[in-house]
Amino acid sequence: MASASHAAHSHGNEPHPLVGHLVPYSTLFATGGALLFLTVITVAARYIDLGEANIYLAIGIAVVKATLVSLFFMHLRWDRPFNLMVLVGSMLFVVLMMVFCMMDVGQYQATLNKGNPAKVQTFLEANAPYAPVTTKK
Amino acid sequence: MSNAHSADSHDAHGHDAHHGHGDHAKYPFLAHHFDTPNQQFESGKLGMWVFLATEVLFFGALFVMYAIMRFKNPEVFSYASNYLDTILGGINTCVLILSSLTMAVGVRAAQTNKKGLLVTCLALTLAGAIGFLVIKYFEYRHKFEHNLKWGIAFYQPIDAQDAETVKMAPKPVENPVLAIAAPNPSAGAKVEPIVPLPPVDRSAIALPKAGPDGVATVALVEKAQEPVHYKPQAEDHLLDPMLPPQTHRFFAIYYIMTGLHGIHVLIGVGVIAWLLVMAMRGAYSSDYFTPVDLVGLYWHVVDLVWIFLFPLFYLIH
Amino acid sequence: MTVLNSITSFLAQTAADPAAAASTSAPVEPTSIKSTEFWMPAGASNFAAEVDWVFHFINWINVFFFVLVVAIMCYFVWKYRQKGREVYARGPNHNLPLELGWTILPTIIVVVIFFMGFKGYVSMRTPPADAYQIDVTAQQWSWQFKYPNGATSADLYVPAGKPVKLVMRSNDVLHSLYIPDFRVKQDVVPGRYTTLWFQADAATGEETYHRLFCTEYCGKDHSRMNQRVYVLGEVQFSDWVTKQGRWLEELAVKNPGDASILWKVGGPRLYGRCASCHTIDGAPGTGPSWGNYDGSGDVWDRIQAGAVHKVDGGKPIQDFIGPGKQYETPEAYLRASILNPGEHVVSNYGNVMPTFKGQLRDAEVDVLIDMMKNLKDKDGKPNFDAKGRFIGSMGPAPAGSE
Amino acid sequence: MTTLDARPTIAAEAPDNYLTFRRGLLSWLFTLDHKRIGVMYLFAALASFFVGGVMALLVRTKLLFPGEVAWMTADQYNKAFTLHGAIMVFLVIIPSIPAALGNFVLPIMLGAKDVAFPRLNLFSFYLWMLGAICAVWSLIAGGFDTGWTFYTPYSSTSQAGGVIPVLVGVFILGFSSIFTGINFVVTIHKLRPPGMTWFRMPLFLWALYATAIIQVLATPVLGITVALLVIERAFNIGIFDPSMGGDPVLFQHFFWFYSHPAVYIMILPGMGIISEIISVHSHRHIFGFRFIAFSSIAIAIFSFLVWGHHMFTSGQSPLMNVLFSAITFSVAIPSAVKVFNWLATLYKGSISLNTPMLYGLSFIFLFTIGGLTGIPLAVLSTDIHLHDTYFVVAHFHYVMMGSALIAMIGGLHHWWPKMFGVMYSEFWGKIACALVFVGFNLTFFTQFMLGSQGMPRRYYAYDGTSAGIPGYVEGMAETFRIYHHISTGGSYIMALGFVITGIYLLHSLFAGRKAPANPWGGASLEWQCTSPPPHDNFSKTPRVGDCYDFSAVHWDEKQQGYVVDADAHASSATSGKGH
Repeated sequence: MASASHAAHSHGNEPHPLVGHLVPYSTLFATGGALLFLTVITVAARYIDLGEANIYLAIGIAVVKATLVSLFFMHLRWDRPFNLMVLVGSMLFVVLMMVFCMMDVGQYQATLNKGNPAKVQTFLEANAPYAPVTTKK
Repeated sequence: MSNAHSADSHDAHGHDAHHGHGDHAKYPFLAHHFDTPNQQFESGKLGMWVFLATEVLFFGALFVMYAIMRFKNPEVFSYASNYLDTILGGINTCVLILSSLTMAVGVRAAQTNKKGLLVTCLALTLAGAIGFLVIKYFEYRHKFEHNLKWGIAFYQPIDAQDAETVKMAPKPVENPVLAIAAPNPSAGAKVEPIVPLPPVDRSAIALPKAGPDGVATVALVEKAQEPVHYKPQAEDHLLDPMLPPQTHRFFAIYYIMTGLHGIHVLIGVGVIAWLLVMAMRGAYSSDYFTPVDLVGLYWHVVDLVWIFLFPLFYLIH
Repeated sequence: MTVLNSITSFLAQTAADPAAAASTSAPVEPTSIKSTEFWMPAGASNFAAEVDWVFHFINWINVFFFVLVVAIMCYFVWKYRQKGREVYARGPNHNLPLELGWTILPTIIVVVIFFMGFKGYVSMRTPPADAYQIDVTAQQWSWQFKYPNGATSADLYVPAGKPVKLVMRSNDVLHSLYIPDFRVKQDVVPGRYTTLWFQADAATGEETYHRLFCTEYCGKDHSRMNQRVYVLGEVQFSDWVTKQGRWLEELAVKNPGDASILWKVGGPRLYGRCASCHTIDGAPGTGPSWGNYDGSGDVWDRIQAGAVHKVDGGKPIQDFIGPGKQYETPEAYLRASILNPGEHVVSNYGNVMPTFKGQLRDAEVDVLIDMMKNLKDKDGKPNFDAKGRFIGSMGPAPAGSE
Repeated sequence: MTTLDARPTIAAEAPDNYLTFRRGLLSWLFTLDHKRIGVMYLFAALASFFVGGVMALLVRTKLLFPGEVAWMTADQYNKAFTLHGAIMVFLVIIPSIPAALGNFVLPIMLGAKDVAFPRLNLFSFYLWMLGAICAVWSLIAGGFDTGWTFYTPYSSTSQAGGVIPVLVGVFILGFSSIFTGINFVVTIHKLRPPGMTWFRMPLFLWALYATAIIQVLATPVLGITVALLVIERAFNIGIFDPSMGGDPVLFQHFFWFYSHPAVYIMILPGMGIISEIISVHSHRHIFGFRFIAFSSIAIAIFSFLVWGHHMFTSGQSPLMNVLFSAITFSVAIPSAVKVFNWLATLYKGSISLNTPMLYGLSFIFLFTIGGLTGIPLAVLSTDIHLHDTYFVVAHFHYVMMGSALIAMIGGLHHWWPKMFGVMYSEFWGKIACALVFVGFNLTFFTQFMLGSQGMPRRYYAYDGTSAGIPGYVEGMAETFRIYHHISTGGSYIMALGFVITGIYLLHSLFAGRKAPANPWGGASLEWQCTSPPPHDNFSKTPRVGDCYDFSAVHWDEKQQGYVVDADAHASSATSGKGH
């Protein structure tokens, strides 16, 4: 119970919990501040044209924010490594699914229809023939 | 790693060996099948984490869906995200982050027997959750007013006047229903020449660039991809020359993902309210605060999901 | 279009036309090509030999390991059967070399097997550039094969000794085109094109045929969605495909002035594609019968009468037909409901009919409409029997009906 | 159930066991006892098995006739086989071993008082009930004819009225399964008593642990997939339906990302049971403990990498086909390893052919066939020919039913004395096992030939010439009718076997000889508590030994059963022998 003992040493003056770990206020508020700051950054980044890089930047910032939340708000920094493993492991499986599906779709994408789907086209022809989108077959 | 575990749960046993069942007398909250409070706490926490893993895959599948749809129609996403209100989305993000913070503080308050602080934090968190839902409601309502919906509804004229505008033009001739100049077969001698397949069809088949219904012409796709600071008008999106095909699918995935997240927020409202009541009754102390801790974990994950949803929908350049 | 209908209509025409009967091959029922061995059906394409070889190779490996496992199991069970109640049996708990052995050996075997399958698959996925292309359209529950000259057929006809590439699309749900004798199979996916290719060297003529199945579950009549594959020699095939492309025109040309021939002879043949859903004698079916199924007369009478023919849950069709209305004439309405069936759905029937836009040429649609108009002759005797054969008076023997 | 309590034998000699601990129906409905929950799961699953079995018999009987029959239309046939598949997969096989047997046995084997979250456990049982009710609802709403795989766009456009209800049911059942998985993971991690190290855990628990991993990681994806499908069907939003711009192949990716691992949710616990049965009934230390244990984990992980082999002909890109085909073979290895290890366990054993052992040996026989016939399906060029034919049907029935379900029934016979404190008739047990074995092989081996000869699956009729109906396959009767007739005949024999099983098991509940604590001579913990077990499993924390070390197990004439000398057992284990 490394965590419990850790708790015992820090903030001896306060009543410390029977189990689990105490996170100092300073850490919590610092984390919160960082999160808000990063939010502002990412919104700002939207208006700068980096071409392809935009999305990667946005996702990168999101990942940093997620890490902060899970490490400090969710106590993972002091928690059992296995809990961290559970979280990371599950994300790995999402990545796995995404990679395989994207590889496949990327392969047969050329054969997919990018125009108006059949039902939409019929509907537009019947109800909104003037809509520019009908011309985009 | 696994061995580290078993070892650990053992020294838990060993540690409490001398007052074996005494724990149950000492800690009324200790369930009959657990030996020590620590074992119970650890079990609860691991259980919650495993549950969160399922949540990650639950949303993860939707993120995969999102990635594939965006990969297929990038122009749709970069165009349609203009309809989303970045300001409201940003505010919502901050609201969630703050409520996450108050939740974390609340956990610490519970751990340190600060009942008053705990109640305050939970109340603030609850307020944040409800606030988030209210803002989301206004976003949704604005879109519904302008038929920015899923499926066919997206293409419906918004009002009678709009319907008039779009009805004016003559229907395109390729519509089979109208091409009814039926050649009278009784003029039997008139032999139709053998029609070869229309060239477009052939090319479409020979090099599979196009699907059965043709493709968005390059020009239009490029046009749709270039809106640097282009701000389309939601109310007449149907008449917008830059509206790329299949835009309705963007709103489908938008409503599904934000909707599912909204449902999770709603659940959060429920459990946090319950926590609040229990906390006021003084159910939690530095000895027993597991429920607060676990709900905290859940609430942080709800926050995590939104941290990804926000840039993926609102912040497409 | 369903097999028996094509046959029956074919018989009807030849029966009505001795000249044609003489000119064409005797109207014998073609027979399917039978399998000659225990496991695999008859092999008739360039892939068959290799696929069979791989299959049998795996099979024998399987047999070997299966017999091995079961033999050892039985032997041990007999040899080490329990004697007495005192149970403790000593034996090795593990044996690393042995266990590594039976981990690595299977690994090697399956790697070999994988590459065998991989080799065969690559050739299946790479059609030669000069392949003869046939466009396939699948829909519930029929196939249509369209040849480069615009000819269409319900059974698949392919030239012998020539690589053939099928470019497939579906109008509604998933289907899968499967020709066991050719060892080829590929799903047909709505919203995109899929392809497969093969080369059949042995000609079957029109007397024998290979089977073609739909193997992706596609609803009620999934098990009826199968056709025949005829492999014709070079010359025979080119004759057939030209004739197939022109049959309606030839019919018209060879019978100047007698337009009725078109619906008398051509009608039944086209009706074959409708037969799986629309009966002609009023019997119930997936779609409304052409015949008199509710006492309000044939399809044409019903539409003429207007009021009795209800669509979209109860609206009488006369609301839509007439000057200034959606359809000027009843013919226009019939035409629309063939080319765009979803527009108005007959009451009490689901919106299940796929569109035939781009599959029937205008002239062919007209023939079908004329057939509907003439289900009965002037004194009310039926012109067509339950299977769509023409049984009325043919008049002067028509020329050129095959 | 409550009638059990009236039984004098138990009441007299075992005053406190979990059956008699509290009485009355409510004490069952609101119980938090993992054993009672397990029993309720068991009977619920068996009831569903009965319904699914009837559907199967209907389908097989229809196939006696090559053409159309008056008493079953194509539509009814489609609904019948769909219902059979859905019930057997979602209501029977997936919950039967983990939720029924696992719930009962896991904590006792582990030496714990209960699972980590008893309330969650009960909740997941009621979720299961809710799912079952949804299935019934879908029948009332007009049934569903989509096939259990719910492929779009047919499932999103089908006219059948019961599609959405059953999808809701599947969604709920998914969560029931997830909660069971969570419970097992935490229980195995946190509730092990001192001395129960990972490598002393019985292999059944290893298998359940691997299963739980899959349940937790894969099932949510099924949940979201069916949820999307419901939305697609209700609002036609264009996620999966091409007529609105969706992509049906994507649905198959999502579906199989769950449903392939789900195959291992079904088979892994079965393998675990077989490891127990083989070792206990040949009274011999399991051979290669670590190889079997790790092969379970390996299978669990690999199972997530191979889903694409269900889609070789579906329009999936050739690149992915090759990739998935290659990875698929990696799953074959651990399975083969297990079989060889079981064989080696028989070597120099002291094998008693009790009914559970007969099922265990049938498992090895059937699973070997099922596994080996998977190879031509994983090989690209041959799978193109065999895909969606009866060959596939035969293959997965050998694995799902011939293996998973036979293992479940074997385990049921293995632990029946422990669960209810009574012995069933060995004589009838062997008869029934033989009938099931023979019937099964008659039913499904013929389908290998049907399939490789090209008979597609899900076909209502396979010969139209006799029926004289246009469109049906022609000239196939002579090829296929005989196989179909043998198959149907076999299915009747199998059904007879199951009926007999049901009869003698029920009979044993009321008139069965009282069971000793340890009828087979097992050494794992569940055999060291009375049969049936007391309410809280162990009065004092049990002493854990090597659960496959039988040196301390002895026959006791008085009890007509075996006894484990706990001290000797624990010490012999700590003396570092074995692992």
